[in-house]
Amino acid sequence: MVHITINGKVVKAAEGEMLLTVLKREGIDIPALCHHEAIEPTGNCRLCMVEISRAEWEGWKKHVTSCLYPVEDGLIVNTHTPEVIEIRKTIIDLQLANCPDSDVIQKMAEEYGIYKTSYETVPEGDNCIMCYACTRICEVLGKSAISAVMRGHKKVIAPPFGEEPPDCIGCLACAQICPTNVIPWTDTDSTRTIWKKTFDLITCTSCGKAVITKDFAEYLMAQRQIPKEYFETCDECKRMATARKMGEIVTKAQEAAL
Amino acid sequence: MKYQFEVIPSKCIGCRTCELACAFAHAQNQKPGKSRIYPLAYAPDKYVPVTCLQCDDAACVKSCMFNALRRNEETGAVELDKERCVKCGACVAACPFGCALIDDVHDEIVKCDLCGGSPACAAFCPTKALVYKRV
Amino acid sequence: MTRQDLTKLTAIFDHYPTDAGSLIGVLQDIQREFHYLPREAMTKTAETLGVPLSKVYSVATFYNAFSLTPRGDTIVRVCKGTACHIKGADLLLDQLESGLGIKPGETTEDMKYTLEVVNCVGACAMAPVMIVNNKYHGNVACNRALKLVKKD
Amino acid sequence: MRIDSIAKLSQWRQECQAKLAAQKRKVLVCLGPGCLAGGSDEILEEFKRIVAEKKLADISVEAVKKTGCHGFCARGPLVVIEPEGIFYSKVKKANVAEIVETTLEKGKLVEKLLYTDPRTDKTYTDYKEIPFYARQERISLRNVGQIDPDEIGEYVARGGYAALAKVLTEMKPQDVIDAVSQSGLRGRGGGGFPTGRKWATCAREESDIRYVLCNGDEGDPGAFMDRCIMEGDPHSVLEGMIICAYAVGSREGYVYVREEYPLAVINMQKAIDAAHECGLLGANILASGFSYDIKISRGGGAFVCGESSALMRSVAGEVGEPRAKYIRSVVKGLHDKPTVLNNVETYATVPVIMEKGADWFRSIGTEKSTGTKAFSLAGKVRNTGLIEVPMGISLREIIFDIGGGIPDGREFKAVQTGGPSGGCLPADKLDLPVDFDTLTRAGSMMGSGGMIIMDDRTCAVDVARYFLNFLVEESCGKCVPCREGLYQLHKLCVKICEGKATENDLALMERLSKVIQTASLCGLGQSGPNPFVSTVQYFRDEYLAHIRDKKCPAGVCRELITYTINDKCTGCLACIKVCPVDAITGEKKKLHVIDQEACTRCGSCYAVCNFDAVDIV
Repeated sequence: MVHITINGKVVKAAEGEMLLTVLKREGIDIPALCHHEAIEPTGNCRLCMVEISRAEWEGWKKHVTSCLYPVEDGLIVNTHTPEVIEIRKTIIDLQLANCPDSDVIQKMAEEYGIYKTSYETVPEGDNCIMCYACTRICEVLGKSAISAVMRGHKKVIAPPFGEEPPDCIGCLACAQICPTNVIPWTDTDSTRTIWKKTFDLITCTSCGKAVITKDFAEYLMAQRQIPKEYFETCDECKRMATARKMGEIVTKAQEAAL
Repeated sequence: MKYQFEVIPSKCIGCRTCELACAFAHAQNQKPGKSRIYPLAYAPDKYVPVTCLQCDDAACVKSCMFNALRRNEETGAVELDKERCVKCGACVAACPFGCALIDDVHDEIVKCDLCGGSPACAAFCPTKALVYKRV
Repeated sequence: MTRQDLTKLTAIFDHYPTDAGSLIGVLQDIQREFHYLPREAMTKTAETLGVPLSKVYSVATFYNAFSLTPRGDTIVRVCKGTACHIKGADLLLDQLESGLGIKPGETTEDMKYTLEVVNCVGACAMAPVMIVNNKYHGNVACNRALKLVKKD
Repeated sequence: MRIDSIAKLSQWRQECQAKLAAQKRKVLVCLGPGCLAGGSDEILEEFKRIVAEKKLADISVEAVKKTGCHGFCARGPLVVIEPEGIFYSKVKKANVAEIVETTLEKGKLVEKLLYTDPRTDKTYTDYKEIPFYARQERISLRNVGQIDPDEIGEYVARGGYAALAKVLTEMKPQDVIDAVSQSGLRGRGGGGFPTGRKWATCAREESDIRYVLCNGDEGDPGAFMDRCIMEGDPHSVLEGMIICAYAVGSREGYVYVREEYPLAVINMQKAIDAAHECGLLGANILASGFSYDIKISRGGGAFVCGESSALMRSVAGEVGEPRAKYIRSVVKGLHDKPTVLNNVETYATVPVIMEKGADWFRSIGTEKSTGTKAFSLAGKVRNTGLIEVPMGISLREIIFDIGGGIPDGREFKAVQTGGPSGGCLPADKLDLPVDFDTLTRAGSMMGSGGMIIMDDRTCAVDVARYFLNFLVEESCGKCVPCREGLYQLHKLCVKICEGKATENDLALMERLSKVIQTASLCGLGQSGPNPFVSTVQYFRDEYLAHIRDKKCPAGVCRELITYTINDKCTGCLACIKVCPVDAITGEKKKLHVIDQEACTRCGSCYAVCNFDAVDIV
């Protein structure tokens, strides 16, 4: 257990915990776009920056991304100094120039009083903020179907050669985790298309509703030993089946009691 | 596990009070959530409240690639850590009883969490068809 | 990919331990052998080293050393280091661009010339520097640039 | 031959020295990058051919040697005749026969190839007396330009691997670390971090594996000292690394060499193989029980890989994206193991410190920046080349006494140090002593030692634009302040160069720079705005001239200037031939005219005109 001072208040935290986790627990509002508990922090978006200092090092202070700064005993943290606010505003301003059409960024900008970016709008912007959440989550799955391609300002998230990613299983984890919702996908009754790759969907044998892509089901069967039949019907039909099965048991029990 | 959730179908009259209680217990920003419990008719006028059985070797837990589903040893519930969930829907597809659900209203995956130890459904069930008790 | 190309590839793989750590070295050798990274070679690399294809592609597009398109017989590289910049490397580029009819990074249609810019080759004392097929030319006056290329 | 004892090493050294002494006369041909660009490889072949043909008495073909960079690149290709040290400069292939005949056969000088100082008109025979060399003190460059890098015997003859022998037999690992700490040696790669402290931290970490890496990814445009050391004296780097490995307890390491230096890769590999063969590298070095092995990792051409965490990811075969370093790489580096990473020049310095002692090293340089530092002089300076001088020497001494001042009668304007992370220092900073801390305080930095000298024909705004463009291309693209911030900073700078900016834009750039510096993930972003910040600090008027008057005082920014031809034009057609857009018309011996509509203001006509007939307005 360590003690840290957050905005003047002494708070307890577990050793090794990341600062952002503690700040969130304390109910302090820290913006963070690239942070997600299911993936390792990487510090791409820089929004969760806070100022740290220590009583024993007079005059020393530093700005760190709280998402990957492990707490240390005696740390003094300030989350809303004018410098910290200036950093956040500038980053959001830059992102607004980069992603002018993103609702998430627009809303965040408005919260910081920015209604129009101070910079020139990036012409080829695709509203991706390059947080790598998608590539990181795909890596957790062990698939790494997509990756960051090129470098610097030309960097984009893309499948190899910009074509159908051979390793993609159509699970949608990337699209779902995306903080700015810029990974498009479409479902028909029996297919799903993402990253230009079209997948067959398993459709419920009783009602025909889509359940999951075949590739994802096969992946779960192989990786996590889930029986094939679990994927054959949709959740609603499975509930009905459960009701019927339980009903049978109840009926049998009642008949037996009579 | 110190507690057990018991369903007594013979007492269920299909009044759907549990469904309502569940939705309100999981309201966010005054919007009721999707119910995690459904009294379903298996025969005319015969009902079974279908909800998560908190299976020992739960398929939902096994299917989650991101460790977002973990058992609460205190309440016995398999709880979903929303911070770790990416909404891939593996658990929804994998649960053999159809008890992991997609909540379109709040755009999240939901499943019964036994309300953290005091399930609203059991509290409101007028016929005591749902019982949460210490073992 | 021809059988001969595959043999070349296998020879490259044989030089390295089959793990992710060999990726950059393998790609560099492929680049040296084929003067670019053929797509099939990248796929084979991914399979052989057990690395996701996306990672191979990521590495191949991140580093300047790799080219994803075939390059010309003569590679003309103009150094754009600081010393070369202030000593007029832009003028060399102007000459080469108009003389060869291509922009940096491009290859002439007849596959004869590829024009590239590099960030400092460490011959700053002789700035501006250009390199034609690995032959260094120092103190290049702009009116000599094209002649040096065509001579080779 | 395997050298498995100290006695054998000494014996071998004596043999090597005897072999060299037997070569009465030697011809050293510089194959450094500058001379090579002047065709010195052909000169070497020509010497070998003629010497072999003539079968001279006191010189054999073996005594015609290639060396690494001799330093005085501006006068290249260079040929030195030993033992007299006769220094021939600007040698052409056609001169070789004459040198052989006059100097090697008759013992006379080829006067026209000797160096004459343009300021004093004094002609020098022995290179050691030339002001360019006389002011230098060479430690890390001690052998560069003096030995054939491919011959381990020549390195050994000059005392090579003696420091390693001393370390392995007389010193404990902690003694080595203490000696390095006491010497005050600081990292020559740019940051100036105390080397001894780095080694001590690594040695202290509990771990089964530790790595010792060498950073040969000399990415700073304008710096080439590491290239010259790797090409010209690779064994000094290896010896330094082996000593470091012994001190911190490492068994394996890598030299990360940039792809753009193919000869450095080849020479380092040859050196590694040779050291292996002699038992100076690999298992049980000098029968001491200590083992250490080095592999080469070729960089892929990415400036950001000079950053330690990016370099380590690159060595591991990954994309060179830095990682946030709240845990330092010396604790958790390559493959998450404790790792020492130093640059080429630092390692090359270590053996000398081990041999001559920490106190000797401390006696050179300043109190906080001890020893010497290699610099590469380039840009608008007469004596471009590679030098090594004691720390604390002034910029003026480097640029004017050693560098020979500014050519073509132009004025000194600024010196750019530290590459893209550094800054520009103006004339009133010329008397500053060159050391790590002074340069940083002045708004630049030592960096790896590249010095680009600029004259009044260099535009400060254009220089900032150049570096920002470089950094936008070289940013890895991972974090927002660097990727988006530098991109916007560059855009705004272009706007100034085009005369389209307002003073508000300048203010915005200054605010943005501060955020990029504090909020970026790695050193590239954190120092990225420096070239802008330092030029705006010292050349604000020039920025304002672009903004308010829409003028580029240095005559560089294409949108703000026009080229015209005055009546000095002789009608020689040179400019017409060179104009890439055919904007110049005129006939032979008649005044030429530039079509301003078609002109792209590239300045090619200005560059080729021999009659001062092109004006920049």
